[in-house]
Amino acid sequence: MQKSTLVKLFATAFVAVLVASPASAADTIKIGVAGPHTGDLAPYGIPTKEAAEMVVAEVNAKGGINGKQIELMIVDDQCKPEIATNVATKLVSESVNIVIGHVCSGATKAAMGIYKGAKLIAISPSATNPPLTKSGEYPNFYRTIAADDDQAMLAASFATDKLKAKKVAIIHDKGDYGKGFADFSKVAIETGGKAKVVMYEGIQPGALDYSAVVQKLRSEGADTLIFGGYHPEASKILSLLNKKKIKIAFIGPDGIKGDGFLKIAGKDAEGVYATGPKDVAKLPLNIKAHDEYKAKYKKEPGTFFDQGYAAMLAALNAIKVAGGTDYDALGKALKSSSVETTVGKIKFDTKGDAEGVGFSVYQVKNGAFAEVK
Amino acid sequence: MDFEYLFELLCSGVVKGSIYALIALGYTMVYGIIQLINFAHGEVYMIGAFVAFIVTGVLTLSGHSGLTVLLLAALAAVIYAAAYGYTLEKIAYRPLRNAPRLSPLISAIGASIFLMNFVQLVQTPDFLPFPELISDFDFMEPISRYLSSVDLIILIVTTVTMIALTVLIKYTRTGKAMRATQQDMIMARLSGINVDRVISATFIIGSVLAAIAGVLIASRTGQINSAIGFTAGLKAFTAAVLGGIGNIPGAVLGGLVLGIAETLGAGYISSAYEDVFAFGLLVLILTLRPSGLLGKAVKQKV
Amino acid sequence: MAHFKRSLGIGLWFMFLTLPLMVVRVNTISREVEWRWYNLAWAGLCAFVIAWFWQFSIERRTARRAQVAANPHPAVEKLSLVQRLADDPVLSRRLLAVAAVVAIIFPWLVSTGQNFYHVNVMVSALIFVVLGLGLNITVGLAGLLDLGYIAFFAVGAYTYALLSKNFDLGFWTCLPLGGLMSMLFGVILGFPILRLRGDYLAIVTLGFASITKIVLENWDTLFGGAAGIANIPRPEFFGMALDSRQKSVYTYYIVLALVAVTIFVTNRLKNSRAGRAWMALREDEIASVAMGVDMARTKLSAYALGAFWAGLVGVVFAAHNNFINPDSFTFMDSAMILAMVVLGGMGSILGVIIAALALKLLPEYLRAFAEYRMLVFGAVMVLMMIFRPQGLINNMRRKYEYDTAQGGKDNGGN
Amino acid sequence: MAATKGEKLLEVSGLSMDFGGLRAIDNIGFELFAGEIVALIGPNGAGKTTVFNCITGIYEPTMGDVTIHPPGGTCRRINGMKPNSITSLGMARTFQNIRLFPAMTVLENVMIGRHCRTGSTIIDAILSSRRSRREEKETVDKSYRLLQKVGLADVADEFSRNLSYGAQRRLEIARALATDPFLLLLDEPAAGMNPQETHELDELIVRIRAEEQVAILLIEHDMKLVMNISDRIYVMEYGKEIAQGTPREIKENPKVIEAYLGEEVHA
Repeated sequence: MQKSTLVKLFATAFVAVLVASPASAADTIKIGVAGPHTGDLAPYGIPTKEAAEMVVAEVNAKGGINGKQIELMIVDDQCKPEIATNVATKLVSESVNIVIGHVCSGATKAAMGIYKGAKLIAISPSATNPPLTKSGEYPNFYRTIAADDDQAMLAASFATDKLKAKKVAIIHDKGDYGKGFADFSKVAIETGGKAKVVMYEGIQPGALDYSAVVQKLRSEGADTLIFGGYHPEASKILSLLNKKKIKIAFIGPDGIKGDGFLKIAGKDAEGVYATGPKDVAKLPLNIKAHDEYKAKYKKEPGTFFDQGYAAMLAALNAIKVAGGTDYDALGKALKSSSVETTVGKIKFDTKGDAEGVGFSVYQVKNGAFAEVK
Repeated sequence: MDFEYLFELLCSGVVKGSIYALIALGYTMVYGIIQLINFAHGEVYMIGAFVAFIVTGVLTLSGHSGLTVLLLAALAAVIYAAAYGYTLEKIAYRPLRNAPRLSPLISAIGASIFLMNFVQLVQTPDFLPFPELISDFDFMEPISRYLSSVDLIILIVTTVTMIALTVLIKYTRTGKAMRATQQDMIMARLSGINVDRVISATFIIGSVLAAIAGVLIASRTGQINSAIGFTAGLKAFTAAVLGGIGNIPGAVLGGLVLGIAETLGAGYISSAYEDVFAFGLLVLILTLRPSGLLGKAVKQKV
Repeated sequence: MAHFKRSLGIGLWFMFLTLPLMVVRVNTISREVEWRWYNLAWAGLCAFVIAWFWQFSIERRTARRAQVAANPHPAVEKLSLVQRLADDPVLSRRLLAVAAVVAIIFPWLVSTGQNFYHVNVMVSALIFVVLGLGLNITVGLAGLLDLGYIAFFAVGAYTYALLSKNFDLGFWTCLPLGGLMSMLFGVILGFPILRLRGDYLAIVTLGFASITKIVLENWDTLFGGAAGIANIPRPEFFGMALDSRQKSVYTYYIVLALVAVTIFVTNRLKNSRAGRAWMALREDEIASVAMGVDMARTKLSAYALGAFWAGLVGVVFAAHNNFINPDSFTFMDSAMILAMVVLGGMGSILGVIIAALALKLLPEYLRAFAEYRMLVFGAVMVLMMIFRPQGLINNMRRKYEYDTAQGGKDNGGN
Repeated sequence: MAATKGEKLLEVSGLSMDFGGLRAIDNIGFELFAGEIVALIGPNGAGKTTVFNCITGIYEPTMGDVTIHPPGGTCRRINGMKPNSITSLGMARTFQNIRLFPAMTVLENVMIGRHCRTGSTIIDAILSSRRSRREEKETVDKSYRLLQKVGLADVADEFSRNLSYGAQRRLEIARALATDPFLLLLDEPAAGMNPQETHELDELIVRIRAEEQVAILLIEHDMKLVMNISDRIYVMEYGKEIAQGTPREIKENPKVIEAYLGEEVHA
């Protein structure tokens, strides 16, 4: 082996890596889609990706926006902050015009710092962490889902006012999302003063057994359980409650309001309350999107599909209204122009939360979620 | 002091401990014979549960129900877990029998990661609902707040398995061969024992136990996914070490101690720190008794 | 023919093994069973081909071992290309120089205008290079299987995050503090557990890592819980304001310097009194103590030093990402770093660097591969142990210089 | 390290070791004087290696005393001490089933022996301090000289796993000598060697005694070697000491002949 050959080899390989990045074309609008597409959180990211692809296919077929075709840059952040910063720089480097994502609040926070510096707007379908909008630190952040504290407030008032709860137990999965919901519920109940929080506990997600926490629930004599977390843990707890014949009202966040929960919890799900985005299943646009999805993928769309679809529509509408992809103009358009989406007619408030997106309480009746009026 | 609450917690702790014990037996047997932490044992447990899930799904959807489904699903789980355990040993461990100690351990971690992701890819990363294969017994009704029907079966199965295993190892030919191999592999081989076959048998027995545990636990928790093996395996292994690895009553004792400690810790302190209690206990016991509760201090041959 | 038959058998066996998992998929919502028979054909075919190769490889391996056993002084050991490169001092020095130059001009090669993605990716990769080299001290040199290495990384990252948030300490002050904090953590943990046997140590370190993560998650008043800590300042550059791109480039040089220092230190240590004692302990504990090596102290030093690097680079990690939460410190990350050390060749510096870069950069640039990444990792870890336990690059032992003549004269004794 | 001839170096009395209720060695006592080569013989399983392990700190004896009298030092009871501390006091050993460091070179194996005689720290190594450079050089030189002594200098840079059996045994001796012992414990140094190698070993041991001024305690099955080089012999059977004396006395001891029934004592 000649050393010169080797050096050449190295150099070629090196150059190959450099030119591997696709050249950017100015005549398309580039939209980044970021979320977990591999790994165990992929089920929360893939529906948004699929929604974005469906919207783009439709719009491009009709000739695009402002005469330009739309190009998606799909990046996988696995919900990990450190990967999120990398993919965020990738999107910035590829000079995308707007980002749909990220999906997890942690990854979103990590990425927002980079978008902020690059003056890039991100619309998340699912990052519900309140400070993202309410702290004012991220003026370029928007979301098509309501924040956790609104949801928690609703859950708390439902428990105390409708269910007349006196002793509330709160359990969470220690995650960003679940604990956030639990914390806000706790504050809301304590400030409301109508009920007492008799128990506040975190559980280890994925653990084999939650008997101890369920027994504690009984020994504290709680009449209502507010649960912050996702459906696997919720259904494990419900199954134990039933096995141990504990009668208690169960209220969960939108993380359990889905087919995944109904499927896993089975008959244990009956009677469970869950807060969730306002019922949008009857909206014509929503029906259309779902039908198309079912025709294409032969299954029901997954979590955050509606929100992802809506985020995409909102983004495209803003680009159309702004007549381009200028940062300030886009921001103005998002805040001023209402658009019909899969989650209703929305526009964004000054902080970036969607107006017109709200929560309702649902209850499982005969194996399906029905809105509690 | 609320004694009823304490009693409830103890019951749960014992059930949880039995679950750990059932999986821990497989770890302990393998370790006893070839001094290897079979990291992929938890994955065999997971595969057992998945096979049971698939068989139940197919059978239920084609209109069968009841005991037939349970038996067929359990049988399939047991057969497949045994087959996976056997293959795993042949591929990932046997070529490394005389390698430095770290090599098979790393190979085991690799096998564990591989199997977990394999199932995730060919099946799903989602949680799947595991059907309730064991229906509630009426006679359990009065004490259901302490012990459910599945719990009872878990307790019975663990007890029976432990006794059967002890008998097997004490009195049968295979058992004697196992003990001989455990003592001294080279001498066992010289005295005409087919060591390879003994090791395969150990993996098969361990895997069968894991599959039984998989089916029972999945029907208790009502859900499975590709990651359950790792979590359960980790705890079960902790239990095995706690009780003194290589020691069969030790695995059961370790499981019980771990289960009770976790449940009491969760019940009286905070369930958020459950794993801290478990691993804290492990460190504490290993510091005081480096060979575990029932483990004999092994003098290394010099 | 025998090979063919065996491979056929193995193919069939794997078709049986994968039958339920790969063929049947039960959809519980639509209550349908999906039969994917084509997968079975694939599984059988792949198993057949792999079994074929496997048998040849195992035979070759056995033959090679037999050859080594028969002829213990091979005149020329067959070495791979990389190996020969690594051995040739002139060539490797030149290559090193080229690599160093490329590394230094890298940011200017790849980042133009807004485009600093490659720099950012490289920073993440280099962070893992340092982690790999740090774990290499613990696992590769001293043979202590640490499955919770990521915990030390977390200690470093949180040290910086908390000190900068609460006490306004700068990056450069925190860099050594993070390392020292990690090291302290390592010493405290190492004290009770290092006398445990190798495999017990593995499980206990794993346990410690999960405890660390749980504490980070639960103690939210101090550590921010699962929500993490946001807005961690980036490294400051003599008080000058830098834009995102400049900051990335600056961080790149910091972590590059860190890599250089790590290489330098590891290299010095490898051929020192301490390094030899680590390796001796790795090879045979009883023989080492019988030769006068203090086991507790030697192990502790390796463990703590490994922890030190993780803490150091944890600070860089926190500064680079501006945001940390416990999700970045899972068992899978520990396993990934371990894989780097194993694949690179335990104890080999060059090997670990190549493996770390490969494991971090390949998935980044080959997105399609991402889904299969962990699957391939697992398989490669097993295969590596069986067919190339020494890793990509053998850990070359230094040839010491000694004065043969002097020894000859002095043959009479001392 | 020089000891005057005849000075007592090691004294073992009432040494017993139990393994889970089984008494492996029972009430063993012997002593060893400077300049001596003493052999410990007995049938397989007699407990000879266990005696070694108790003396060198690998096991902590159940009962009894092991006392050493380092030349020029104070006498110390060493049971219960850690093996590395005992080695630093001046006793080094080899192993029955060779325990080298296979992935280290021959020279490095010997250099490990110098560990307890050097003291440069990690910091020294990183900064390449004067102390560390000096010690490194001394270590290399001394180790190389020892390799020359045992005839392995030409394979100094080979991996130790590539050496032949006999060479590995000699390397173990060199490694033990590198710790500057006043007492060398050899556990079956001739096992697995051919007659030619055994003969060379015979000479090597005698030469080492002379040149390095160490006393040697030896476990060996090769009776020819034992009878040739030992000054005194202790015989063990089933964990008990059954005889002691000069080679001539041992050869004629009826108890020993009985213990070795069928084996070649008169070789």
